[in-house]
Amino acid sequence: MSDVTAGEVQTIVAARLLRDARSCFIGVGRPSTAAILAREIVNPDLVLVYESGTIGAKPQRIPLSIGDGELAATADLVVPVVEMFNYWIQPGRIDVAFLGAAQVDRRGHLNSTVIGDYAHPRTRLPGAGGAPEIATGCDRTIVIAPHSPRTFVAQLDFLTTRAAPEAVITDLGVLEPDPDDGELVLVQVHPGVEPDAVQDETGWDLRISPRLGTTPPPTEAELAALRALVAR
Amino acid sequence: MSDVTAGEVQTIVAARLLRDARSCFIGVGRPSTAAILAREIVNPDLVLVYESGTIGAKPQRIPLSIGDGELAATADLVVPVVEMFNYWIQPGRIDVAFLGAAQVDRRGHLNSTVIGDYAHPRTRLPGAGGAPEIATGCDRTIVIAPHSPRTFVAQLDFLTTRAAPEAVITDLGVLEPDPDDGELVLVQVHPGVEPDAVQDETGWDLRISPRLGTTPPPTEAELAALRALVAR
Amino acid sequence: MAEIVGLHEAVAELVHDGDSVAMEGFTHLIPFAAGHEVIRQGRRDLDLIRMTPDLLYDQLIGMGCARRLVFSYGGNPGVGSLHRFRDAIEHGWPVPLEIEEHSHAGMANRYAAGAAALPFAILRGYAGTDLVRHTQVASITCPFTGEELAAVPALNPDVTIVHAQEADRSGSVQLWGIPGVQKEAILAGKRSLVTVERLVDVIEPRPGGVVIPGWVIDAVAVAPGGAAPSYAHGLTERDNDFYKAWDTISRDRDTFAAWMDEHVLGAPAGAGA
Amino acid sequence: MAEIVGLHEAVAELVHDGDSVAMEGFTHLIPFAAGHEVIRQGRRDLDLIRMTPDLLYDQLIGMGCARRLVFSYGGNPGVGSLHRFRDAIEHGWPVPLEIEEHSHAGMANRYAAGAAALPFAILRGYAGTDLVRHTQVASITCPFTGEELAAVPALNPDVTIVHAQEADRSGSVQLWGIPGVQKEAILAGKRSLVTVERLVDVIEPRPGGVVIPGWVIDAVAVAPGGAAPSYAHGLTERDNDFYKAWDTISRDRDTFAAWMDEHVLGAPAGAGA
Repeated sequence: MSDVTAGEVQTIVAARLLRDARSCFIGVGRPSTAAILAREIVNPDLVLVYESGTIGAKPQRIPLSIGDGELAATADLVVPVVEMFNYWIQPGRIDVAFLGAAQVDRRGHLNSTVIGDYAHPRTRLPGAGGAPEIATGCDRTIVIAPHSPRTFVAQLDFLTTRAAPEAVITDLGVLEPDPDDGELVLVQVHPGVEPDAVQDETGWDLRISPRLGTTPPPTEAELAALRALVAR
Repeated sequence: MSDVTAGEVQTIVAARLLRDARSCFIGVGRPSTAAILAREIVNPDLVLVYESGTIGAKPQRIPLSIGDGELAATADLVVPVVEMFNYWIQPGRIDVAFLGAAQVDRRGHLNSTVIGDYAHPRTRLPGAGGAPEIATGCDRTIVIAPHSPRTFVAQLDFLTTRAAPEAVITDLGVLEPDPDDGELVLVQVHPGVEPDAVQDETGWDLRISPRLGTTPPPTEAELAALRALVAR
Repeated sequence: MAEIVGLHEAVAELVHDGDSVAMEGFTHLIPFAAGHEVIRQGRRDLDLIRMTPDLLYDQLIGMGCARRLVFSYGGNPGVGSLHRFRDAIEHGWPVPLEIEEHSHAGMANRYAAGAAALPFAILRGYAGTDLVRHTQVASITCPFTGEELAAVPALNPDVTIVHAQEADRSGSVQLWGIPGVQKEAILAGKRSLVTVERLVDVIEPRPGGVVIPGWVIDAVAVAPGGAAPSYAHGLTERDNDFYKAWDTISRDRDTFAAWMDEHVLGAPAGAGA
Repeated sequence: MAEIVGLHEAVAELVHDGDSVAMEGFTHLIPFAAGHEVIRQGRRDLDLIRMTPDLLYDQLIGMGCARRLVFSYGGNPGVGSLHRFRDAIEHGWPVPLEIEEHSHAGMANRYAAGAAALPFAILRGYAGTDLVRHTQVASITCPFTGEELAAVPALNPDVTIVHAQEADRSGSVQLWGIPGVQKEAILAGKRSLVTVERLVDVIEPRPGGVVIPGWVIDAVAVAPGGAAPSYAHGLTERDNDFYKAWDTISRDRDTFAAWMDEHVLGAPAGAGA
């Protein structure tokens, strides 16, 4: 397993979390890969929902954009954007939201708007998209982000999405909120990762669970499925 | 022409008013007949809109209900009820509304809710349906009602629809609002009808226009088209 | 995923005495078979919700199933009065009937708000009419323009029942033709039952087709002809003669009761009328 | 009835300096040909509106057509940044760009309110985010439950431009595939232009087809391939390679300008890119 990348572990861990989900709302990139993989390895009936309006899409390949034709062609239904947000997301009909972000703080709140000052930004990011309402509409939010001090920051430059994630999955481990005060706690490290290394990549004094575990390594089957999917 | 009925004249007069309309919103009964007739005699491009959601229906026969299958099968588009009221009626996209009612007052306001007291009605009528918003949404409202003191009343038992009709077409003549104060004025009597007879059938002291005219009698072509339509 | 069950079982499980029940279908796809099963099972004190009560609710009201009616147009379309509806409101027969009435625009937006999990909807309407004094409507001010608009409260029935042309084995359904407010009513309902003309292996999307996934529906029951005397676009025809005949059948209490005895109480679940 | 006109003429007539202009298409049917014609005609000071600015608005912004941008997600989907959008916001190049940003839910509901001729829409959103301090949103109280909700103002662009698969000779159009907010944007617009892949004698309704009648559209122009590098479902394919290549083309001001010179400014109306 020495040839497994951190990104592969991250994607497989995210996919595993969808074992019992009925439906999952996804953007592009790693979250999309994880959700498509989940249909192959743990939950063939998982309903994939993209904010382009495709509900129940069954992509065989990883789409470049959330509006790729294959998503519409394979969906159970395709709805206008207004309907997607008003009738499907806002009432909580989608179980799980997979979200990414440029910055995550210790509460799991997200910034995807701007780095630096709003009026004079150092880096202008794409903005909110569907994330704020997806995070509040879905029962379970899972954040997927690369672990670095630039991403895991003590203070967001902008609070775009008031997420309360049940888990934050990084390329180093898994963080979950403390049941008492909601602050993210490192509960799991991926194989070969030391807790100190996670602290080094986190922009605040990271709490580490006394019951810190290690991520079960990807199985041959999981890895084969992921690599076949990426290669398609 | 002695065999022309008052109802036939009423329907033909209503149809003629649609000569320059782009679209007309209609319920069942005489308004529906008049609008379908209008497409045959004065305005072949008239877009018929039924509150069941059918826009651009092209019925060959008079439908019994606004939801008859022929309306959906021949429509340019068929929309949900929510969309019909929110995106089509409320913004004023439909030019003309044809409305009926159980009671009409001197302002042209309508009652289709109840005769007698609301809590202990003498006669419970069907209720508002789409009329209130149709009347305020469409640019032009035309009321079609049988002329009798039971219908043309000094005081509505219930104000269901705050219509401001440009014309009220009855089986005796045509009423239009006074440009100064909006009170309905008899501007036209159908062939063979005396103004006094119209007053007798009106529950208030009816204003009669100094320029009272007589309805041009139905032409052979109009009558033939109407009778063929009714017979289909 | 919706369970595919028998109509008797579905109604027994989903519709309880005292429930608020919406049976929708705007002149089309009216769920008569399901409504008749509610009558046969003797449900009482229902809070019946429907834009256009039509013959089905005339029957439910005449059989004493309803305590209250929420509606916007209570007529026999193209024919005239609903006599059982009138008798209940005018004379309290067979039991008194409370009413709450709206315009179509108000009712449709109430369902839309319910489907969107919003507590209310806004529209231009009601102002200056006597409805304002007799129903649930409030005034609300636009925070940007200062304009006054009407606000109506969301509808979230305990159970929504609709009829559709077809379902697949996962309980997803497709309906086409006049779509009415069925999608909103299903999504607004806390529970839902869809009766269908037929089961299909795969739902092939149609022009004008509305697909509702099985995972937002509780139960699907097969009831061929279950919309009669209304119709299922493309599969069955509206029985206009019966709509006209109902005027006579329903005008008299005894004639009505005899008809219901013979055609509904004596009929098996799912047989239609 | 919509007029069937040439793209050059349609843009010249409908889009004026200083207008608010919405070009919609949610990852699909993006009206590139029309947007390029706007660039060729040298429009300035536009108030550009679009949920997902994408490459088309990156080009309009980079060519200095916009004074202001109203949006909810300004990225190159699946690829990364929109460099011209960033350069305008971060460095005011080639001209300063005011922004007003929302969430997708807010933008979609703003169009829906505009289409419904309501001054605002309500939703659950914005609360507790920094967006509240930087955009047009207000709090509104439900008159029935007391719950606090977000209110966003209606969008009614001076002109809306979308691309669709087909039109008939009366200017009615049909689009299918991902429907986005095109219908709402057209109905919310004070004027509207639809470019289409093809003219047909009769529009045959399709599964998932959205038909918009010609009498709510001002002009229809035939522009085959006019959605490229996005796509028209069933007729053309999305050019994913170009979306990736745009990252390099657009990163540098001079490379961008040279590309626009060659592929847009030098191209005839309706040729696409």
